[in-house]
Amino acid sequence: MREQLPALIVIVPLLTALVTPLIAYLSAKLLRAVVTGAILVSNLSAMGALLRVLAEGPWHYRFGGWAPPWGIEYVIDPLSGGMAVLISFISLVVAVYSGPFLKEDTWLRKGIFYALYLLLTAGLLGMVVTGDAFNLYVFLEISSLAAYALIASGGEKATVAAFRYLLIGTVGASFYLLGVGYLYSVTGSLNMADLALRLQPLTESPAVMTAVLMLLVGMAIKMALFPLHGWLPDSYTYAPPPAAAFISGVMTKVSAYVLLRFFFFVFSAVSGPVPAALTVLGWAAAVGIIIGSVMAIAQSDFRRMLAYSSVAQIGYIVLGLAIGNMYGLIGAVLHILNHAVMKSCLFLVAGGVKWKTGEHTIEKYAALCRQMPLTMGAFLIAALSMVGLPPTAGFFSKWYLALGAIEAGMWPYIAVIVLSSLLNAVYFFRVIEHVYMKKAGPKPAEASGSGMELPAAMLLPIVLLGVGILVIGILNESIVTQILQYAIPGGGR
Amino acid sequence: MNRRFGTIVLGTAFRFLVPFIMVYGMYVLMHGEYSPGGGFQAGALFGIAVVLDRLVQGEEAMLSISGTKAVILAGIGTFIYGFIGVLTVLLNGNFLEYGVFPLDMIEGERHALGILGIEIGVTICVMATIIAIFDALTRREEW
Amino acid sequence: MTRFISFFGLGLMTLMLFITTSGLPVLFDPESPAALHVSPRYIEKSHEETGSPNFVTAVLADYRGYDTLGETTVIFTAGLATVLLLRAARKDSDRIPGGKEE
Amino acid sequence: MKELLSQYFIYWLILVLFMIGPFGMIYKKNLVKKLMAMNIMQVAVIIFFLVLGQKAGGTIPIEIHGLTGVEHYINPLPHALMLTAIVVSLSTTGVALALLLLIQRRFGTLEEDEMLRRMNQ
Repeated sequence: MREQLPALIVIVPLLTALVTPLIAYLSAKLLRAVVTGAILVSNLSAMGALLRVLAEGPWHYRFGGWAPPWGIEYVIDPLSGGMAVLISFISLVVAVYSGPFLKEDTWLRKGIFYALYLLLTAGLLGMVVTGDAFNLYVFLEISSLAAYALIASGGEKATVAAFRYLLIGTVGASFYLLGVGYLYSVTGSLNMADLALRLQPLTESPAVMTAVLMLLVGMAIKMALFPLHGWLPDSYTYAPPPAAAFISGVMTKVSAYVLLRFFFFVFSAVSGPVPAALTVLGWAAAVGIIIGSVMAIAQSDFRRMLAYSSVAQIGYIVLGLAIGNMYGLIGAVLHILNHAVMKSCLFLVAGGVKWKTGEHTIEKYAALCRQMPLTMGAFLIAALSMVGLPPTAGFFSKWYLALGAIEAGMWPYIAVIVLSSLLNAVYFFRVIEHVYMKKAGPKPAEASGSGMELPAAMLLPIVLLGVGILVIGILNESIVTQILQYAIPGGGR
Repeated sequence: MNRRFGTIVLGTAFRFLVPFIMVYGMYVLMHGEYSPGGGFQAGALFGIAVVLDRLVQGEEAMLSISGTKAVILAGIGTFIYGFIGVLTVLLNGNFLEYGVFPLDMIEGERHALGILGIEIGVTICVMATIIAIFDALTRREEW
Repeated sequence: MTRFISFFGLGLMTLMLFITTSGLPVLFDPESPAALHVSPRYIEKSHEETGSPNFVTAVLADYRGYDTLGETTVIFTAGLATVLLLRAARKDSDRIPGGKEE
Repeated sequence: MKELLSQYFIYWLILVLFMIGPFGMIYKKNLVKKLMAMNIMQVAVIIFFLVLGQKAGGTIPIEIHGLTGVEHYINPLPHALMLTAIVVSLSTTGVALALLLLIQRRFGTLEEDEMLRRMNQ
């Protein structure tokens, strides 16, 4: 069975999702255990695969036993293995968290919610570990469809947000597919490694240039890069809290990963249109960082503020790709990890506050530090990490980005990083001030009856992610030297 | 769609038509290897047969499956597909490697058997999904 | 203003797409890369290897069978999504169970 | 010019169809029209792949007894891929229609401006 680990990463959540409605129909109590168990198995397989890959080098798994250019293969290397561990971990945490939110629902709604959640997880995992360009599209659509439905289940406004996301997301996916079509037309292959090989003599071909453009636009739409971010704020704001936490945490990052995979592994020959595309990306990211941060300052709804902050943060990742040297790429990948943990943690906090007080506006966060000390502690850590203060994880990814920018001599990018840190500080300290400094409003904290500030199933994930941010921050050096160093192109073994 | 809208002519005509559609679906499923066709097309035909029956007969439809049950059925259909993959894994092959079935056949026939198995899964899934979507779109009393 | 910029951007993109068609293989060319690289094996060997004289079925269900599992899952997802939205929606879906009333 | 036309004109047609998608998405205010623009875009991609699979002098990719040789059959891979893409497109459209139905029930309109106005009331 050990040889089957790469397949298990995706297959276990996928197949569990298929029988989830049946399980919900038979026994709603069993449901959560089964779902959590499936994601746990997936997470353990991903960890096992990653450990083996770190020891022995990339691992290829052939579906149906067919050799790569003809069949589909999964490729686990340190980068995709690390991403798989990250995705399944966040998914596991949020699955635990989602329990109380669904308590009062019918078996049908519960079953479908969990099935879609598992499909979203499986889709994102499949996108990360696959070595086949078309297989990536199929899993992209699985994850996207599940995400549309999950977002739409959040209420009236969420329906409109989900519809808009569906239209724009499908346009993005079509761009991606047409890009793959262009690549197929000039190479005749769909396997990524084979594509990389066969594209080498073709870097000047106009068709390849168009393919680069198509993939760029498609993935930029999917990851909400600045001029194409229109769908993101509404979707994140109105999605139900568990879905929002998971989608905001990993979904856009997976698209960024796909961009990284294509630009630095498939189009690895650095002549031709790729550097030009990266320059354009870099400027779009820089403008996006500033505009996203400024828009975040203007918001009064906590979730909408986080959504605009996501637009800014995805800019950091793309900025790292645009810098393109070793430090830049390490910064980008490290920021994928950090931002996934931080943003999930913040959205979990937002959901917890909504649970407790029923409110989302920042004003209502006043003096919550008494009522919810642990939750607000996690929030404080996550917020400081978003700003980028040293012991937390967020500092180190920005540090690597800045190092990369200095090495490449790209001074405007450094100015953008520093300026955006200040802007981040402005909007997060506003919330921190409300939480810790403000006196409680007219309504005194009526020593709420249930002794716990939140149900344990919700509190545990929040605290876990909050601690996780600190741990990543403290262990950042070993993460970089043990995993990321081999994950980035040119550093592999 | 709980109310029948068929007149007696429509009702009689469709009562004849539905079995033929189902037989045709069966043919498309079984013959998918040799001619255009396969699980998706067969599933669509089966789904159409059930939907037609529901449209014409309304409440009295013989092939009535409710939308919620249909979703479960769709999951099971896809699970059959996945389960064949799991079976090949348990037989020490890779996922969906049909060649490992311990049957006394030549390589090609084992693959053909595997293909037929997954096509059945696909058929059930597509049929059930069409019914589920039809049911969700037409049922209004809960609103 | 935004409309003008987006029109300009899309127009530029369309123009570029038209210019770069010259990089694509000529229509119906039997010598195109797509016809020469991966697909010949499907045509030559699939009957022997998969027992199916229909090459499309062989590719769909065997060589790239995993894609088809994904495809079936997509249909299943669509069915789930439709039923969730139309049959299983909460009447007051903005409220959270257990949370305080707004 | 004539040669160019015979060699590439279908690509141009496909690109026109494809660009209807983004243009329609921006300039049409009716949600159903936007959905149609999206569908046209997906169909354009499907046609693009099928055109790639076509060969002059090739027949359908089902083995005919006695006829062997790669050049006699068109490329089956794009057909298999596009079966998947068609199904994906169908699923997306299905979910989009369900969402439209919900929007119509809740806001009573499918015009974007009107909908946004009612949403912000």
